Amino acid sequence: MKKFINDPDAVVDEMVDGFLYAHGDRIRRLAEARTLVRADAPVKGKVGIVTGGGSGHKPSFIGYIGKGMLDAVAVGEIFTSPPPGAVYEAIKATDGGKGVLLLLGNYAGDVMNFDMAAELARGDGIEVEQSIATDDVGSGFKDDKSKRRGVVGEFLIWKMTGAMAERGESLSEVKRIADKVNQNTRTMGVAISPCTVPAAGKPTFTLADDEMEVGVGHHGEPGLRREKLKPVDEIVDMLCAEVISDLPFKAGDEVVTLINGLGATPQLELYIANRRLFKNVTDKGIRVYRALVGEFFTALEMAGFSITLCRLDDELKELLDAEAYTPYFTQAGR
Amino acid sequence: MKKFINDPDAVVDEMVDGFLYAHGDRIRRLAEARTLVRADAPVKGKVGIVTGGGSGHKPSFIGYIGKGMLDAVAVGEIFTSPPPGAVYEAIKATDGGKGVLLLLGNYAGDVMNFDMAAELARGDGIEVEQSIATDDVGSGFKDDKSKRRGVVGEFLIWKMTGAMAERGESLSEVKRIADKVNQNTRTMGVAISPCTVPAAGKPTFTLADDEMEVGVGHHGEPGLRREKLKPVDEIVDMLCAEVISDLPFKAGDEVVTLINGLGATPQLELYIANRRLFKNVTDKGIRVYRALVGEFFTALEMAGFSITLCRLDDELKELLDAEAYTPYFTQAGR
Amino acid sequence: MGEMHMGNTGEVAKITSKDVLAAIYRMCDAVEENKGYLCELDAALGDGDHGVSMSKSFRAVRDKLPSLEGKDVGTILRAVGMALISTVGGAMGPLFGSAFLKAGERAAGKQEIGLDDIVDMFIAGEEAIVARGKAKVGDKTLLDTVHPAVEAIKEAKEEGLSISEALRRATGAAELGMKSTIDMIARVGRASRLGERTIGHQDPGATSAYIIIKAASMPYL
Amino acid sequence: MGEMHMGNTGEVAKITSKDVLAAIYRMCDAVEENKGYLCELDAALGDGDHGVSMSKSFRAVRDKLPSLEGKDVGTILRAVGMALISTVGGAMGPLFGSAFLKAGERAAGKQEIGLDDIVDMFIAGEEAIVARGKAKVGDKTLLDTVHPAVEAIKEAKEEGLSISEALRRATGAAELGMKSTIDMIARVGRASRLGERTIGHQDPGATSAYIIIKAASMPYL
Ligand SMILES: Nc1ncnc2c1ncn2[C@@H]1O[C@H](COP(=O)(O)OP(=O)(O)O)[C@@H](O)[C@H]1O
Ligand SMILES: Nc1ncnc2c1ncn2[C@@H]1O[C@H](COP(=O)(O)OP(=O)(O)O)[C@@H](O)[C@H]1O
Ligand SMILES: [Mg+2]
Ligand SMILES: [Mg+2]
Ligand SMILES: [Mg+2]
Ligand SMILES: [Mg+2]
Repeated sequence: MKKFINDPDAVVDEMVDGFLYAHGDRIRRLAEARTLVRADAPVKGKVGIVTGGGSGHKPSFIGYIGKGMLDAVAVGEIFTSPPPGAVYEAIKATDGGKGVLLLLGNYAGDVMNFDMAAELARGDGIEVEQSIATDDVGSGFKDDKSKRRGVVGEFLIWKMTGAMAERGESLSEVKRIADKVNQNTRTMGVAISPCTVPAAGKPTFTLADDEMEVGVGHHGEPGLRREKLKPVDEIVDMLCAEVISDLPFKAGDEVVTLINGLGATPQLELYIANRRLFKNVTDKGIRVYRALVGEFFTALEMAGFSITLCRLDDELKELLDAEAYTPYFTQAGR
Repeated sequence: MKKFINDPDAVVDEMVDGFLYAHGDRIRRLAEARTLVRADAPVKGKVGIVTGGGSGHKPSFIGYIGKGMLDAVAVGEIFTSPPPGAVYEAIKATDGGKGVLLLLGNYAGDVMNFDMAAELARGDGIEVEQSIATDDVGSGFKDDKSKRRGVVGEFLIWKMTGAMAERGESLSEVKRIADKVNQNTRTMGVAISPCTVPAAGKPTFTLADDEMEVGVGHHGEPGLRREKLKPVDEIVDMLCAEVISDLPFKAGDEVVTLINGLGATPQLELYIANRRLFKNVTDKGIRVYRALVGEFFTALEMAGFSITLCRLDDELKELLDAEAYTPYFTQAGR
Repeated sequence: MGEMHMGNTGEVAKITSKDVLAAIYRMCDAVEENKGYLCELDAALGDGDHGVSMSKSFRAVRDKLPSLEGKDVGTILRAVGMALISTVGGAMGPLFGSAFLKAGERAAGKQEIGLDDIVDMFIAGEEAIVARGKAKVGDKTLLDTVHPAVEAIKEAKEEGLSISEALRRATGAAELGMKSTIDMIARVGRASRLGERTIGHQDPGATSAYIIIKAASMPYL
Repeated sequence: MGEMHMGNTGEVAKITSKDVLAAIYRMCDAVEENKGYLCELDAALGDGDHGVSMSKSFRAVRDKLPSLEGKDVGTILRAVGMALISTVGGAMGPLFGSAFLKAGERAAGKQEIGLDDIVDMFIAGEEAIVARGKAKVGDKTLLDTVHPAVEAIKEAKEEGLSISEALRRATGAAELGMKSTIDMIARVGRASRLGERTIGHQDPGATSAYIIIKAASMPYL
């Protein structure tokens, strides 16, 4: 394991310190738990948007705390759901009187810990709702899509849900947007090299020099199958076929496309993939409203990428384009 | 070589296509050469800011095209200076009547190609000046710092020089800022794994499992020495010692610090490094005005990072904080 | 540490709060010893962190133990449960944490427990795991270890056996249960997405449940 | 292609524009063959791309060649120079490009060149390289190949030797010059930052200059 770390068990605490040295003007840490919140939380008259999960996904989750996106993040150990207490403190710190929406990925640990936190907060009389992301086509379950993992689609959920909350809408309206984005979003990824959880010290999987894992999860979970590595155009064609047919996306639809690098894959390669993604989508008569390319939700130093399509209507377009001010996604209106 | 590419010789052209599919609303390609410019170039009454260099450094250079930063970028092959024609077209496309400033790193190829372009443009009667970045302490030359490589310090030069140009200042004033930032900026980096130029097919260097290259260049050029890998705190201490003593930065100085990931190093690790950087700098009585952490100037999939310090005065602080709207650095005033 | 907290051996009729504390120390040691092994199991089925989460969780438990000397069984178990749900999270925090919290409720105020109490506590623990995780027996989770152990200890009580014999049976049943997960298809949790490819791999959560039950029962085996 | 463009062999007094075109084809082939080798040399001293840049540059040159059939020597060499500076850039574009452009100026309009012209062209090429790169002999660059070659061909002319003999001498001097870079410390370019660690490595630019001179002279050697 070749990493720039000190104590493998202290990586998350040390990372949080370093993060606050960089972004402490807009984000603060709660005293009660390892929970980071917008400096100005709670924002009165606004639904609080709380998320959280395991660490190692930078810029997710904490890189998206700020106006127009997230109010608070409960920070777990590497790839490990945060405990209920961290989520509970997040809820209390961000309730501006209109309730709090919990956004999470569909992982047993997150579901249970967020559930416990929601129970605690409801006990305090805070209105709490949840929306669980399930965008990963690579996790299978064609027959019961609610069982799928949530992956980088969560970024789109945060963006649009955060914009909805910023407008001062009600908790149920804000939750409606989170569910709507999730229902219209599909992702699938591939990996060509693994990542290593520092405290475990060993790569999560091994691949031969000419192999790729198709449908990989963003913690290195095995995907749908292993295949020989192919030219990226063929990989993108394959991912597009699975993603497009799943919703299905149809001619006349308008979408935001997203290519997410999983960590070690150079942006150069992501843009080469974007070139082919654009062709695939437009060839099907689907209109690309916006194309996002970059690292939005990584898996430590895994080499790989995913493609995401999210179907938009006028309501979602407006929310996607709304202002946002966070360390890793700033958009001053368009 | 495990990469998401098609033809190794076509990577840059395909990347540019994919980039324009994502950012074509604000950036366009010239017909005459592989040169990307702000959609609204030339901006009347503003000095044109032109840079360029080899590809493989994403988000540099093209990710910083936009209001408040760069007007045009001449796009070279991977790690290879662009030809004079691409720079010459960039100059012609961005001259808004106040002349054009060429910003480049101190590499023989870039210096010669930009020189040739400047000669051509001056022949057309366009006022052209140059400023050459030399921030890399890791390239040695304690006795003649003008011979050093330019590395991620270029990002800071683009930011502040771009802001100065946006104000409508004269070419000589804008050049003064570029030179001033360069004179006050020092960088040094380490790498623990190499990168592979697609057309070459082989890693640029090899390191043992417990080794790091100290002072590495951002094309994988050998640095000052090889050492055993150490805990990141010790690495940061070492880099800080070299960088701080070089200018030297002194108690009472105010600086912007920058930690730049070279490609495959997770942001988690960069923030752990930032924690220690902050301590080193403040222990010396130097004030951290802002701390930037992320990938600003990469070397394909190299694993490694660098630290940069840039001494600020009131003039530079204002320029650093000025608005910028580019694909990879957006700042809506602070 | 090991020696000091070994507790009683041989046939016993009562277990003291001191014995319980000793049992928790043994759990902490056993989890730490198996950290790497649990990660390996999880790498095949999930994200490879199970040993790390368990180890961090039980280190947090261990840190609490000195302050629990002399406390009653209920207090000790609830403190363990709180440490589990407060520190790390993961899937194990809520599952093991809820189990200890609920078991602790059944032993509230008791300085000594008999087999009746122990059976009650096992039942409460299993109920908590089901309530929290909504898994069923056969889903390839820690429930496949816990459920047969609870059934075995209930039977032992009905047959009027000693605590030692009852724990022996529970541990044996837990081991069989753990091994039974090898042939199962995961139906819940991260591994469920692998479907049939989970066959042939022992479930990490089922394994750590066995490690914990065995460590607790050790002196009585 | 190779066979077709071999040009004359043996002692010759004149070189036609057709011969020059053939020489350029040979250069393109030689650069392509040595692509990997040149990258390896550059990996030790620089950024490992020298072979790639040279190969891309000379592929661009090759693409221009069919349109140059029948053109005069000056036009051919200027077109080669333009292709070199227009396509890839790098350090080689301006250096080799300027050399061909300047050499081409000296042969403007000529369908045939003699040794006088060739010497003139060599001198112009070297001057262009110095003017562009500002390196000195001994700095461990392609100049350490080019300069001794130019000196040798000048001498050969003064001694009244044939074109073949002059090119033979120039190629021999170029080879020695290339090899002399092994013991040098790089003073300019990317490699200069390595200081003494550049000793023991042959300069990639000096190597490609030799490859080009040798390929041009091949039929006369
Ligand atoms: N809903 C559930 N009910 C019971 N046990 C579960 C459930 N979900 C997961 N598990 C258990 O969790 C174990 C994985 O734990 P761990 O690796 O620590 O968490 P994660 O999957 O979040 O990384 C599985 O082996 C399984 O036994
Ligand atoms: N100023 C210069 N003058 C002459 N030759 C130079 C100069 N700078 C570099 N070179 C030559 O360039 C070669 C490296 O070329 P190349 O690898 O293609 O460019 P880069 O260094 O930009 O990657 C060196 O081996 C050296 O011979
Ligand atoms: Mg996990
Ligand atoms: Mg180069
Ligand atoms: Mg796990
Ligand atoms: Mg080179």
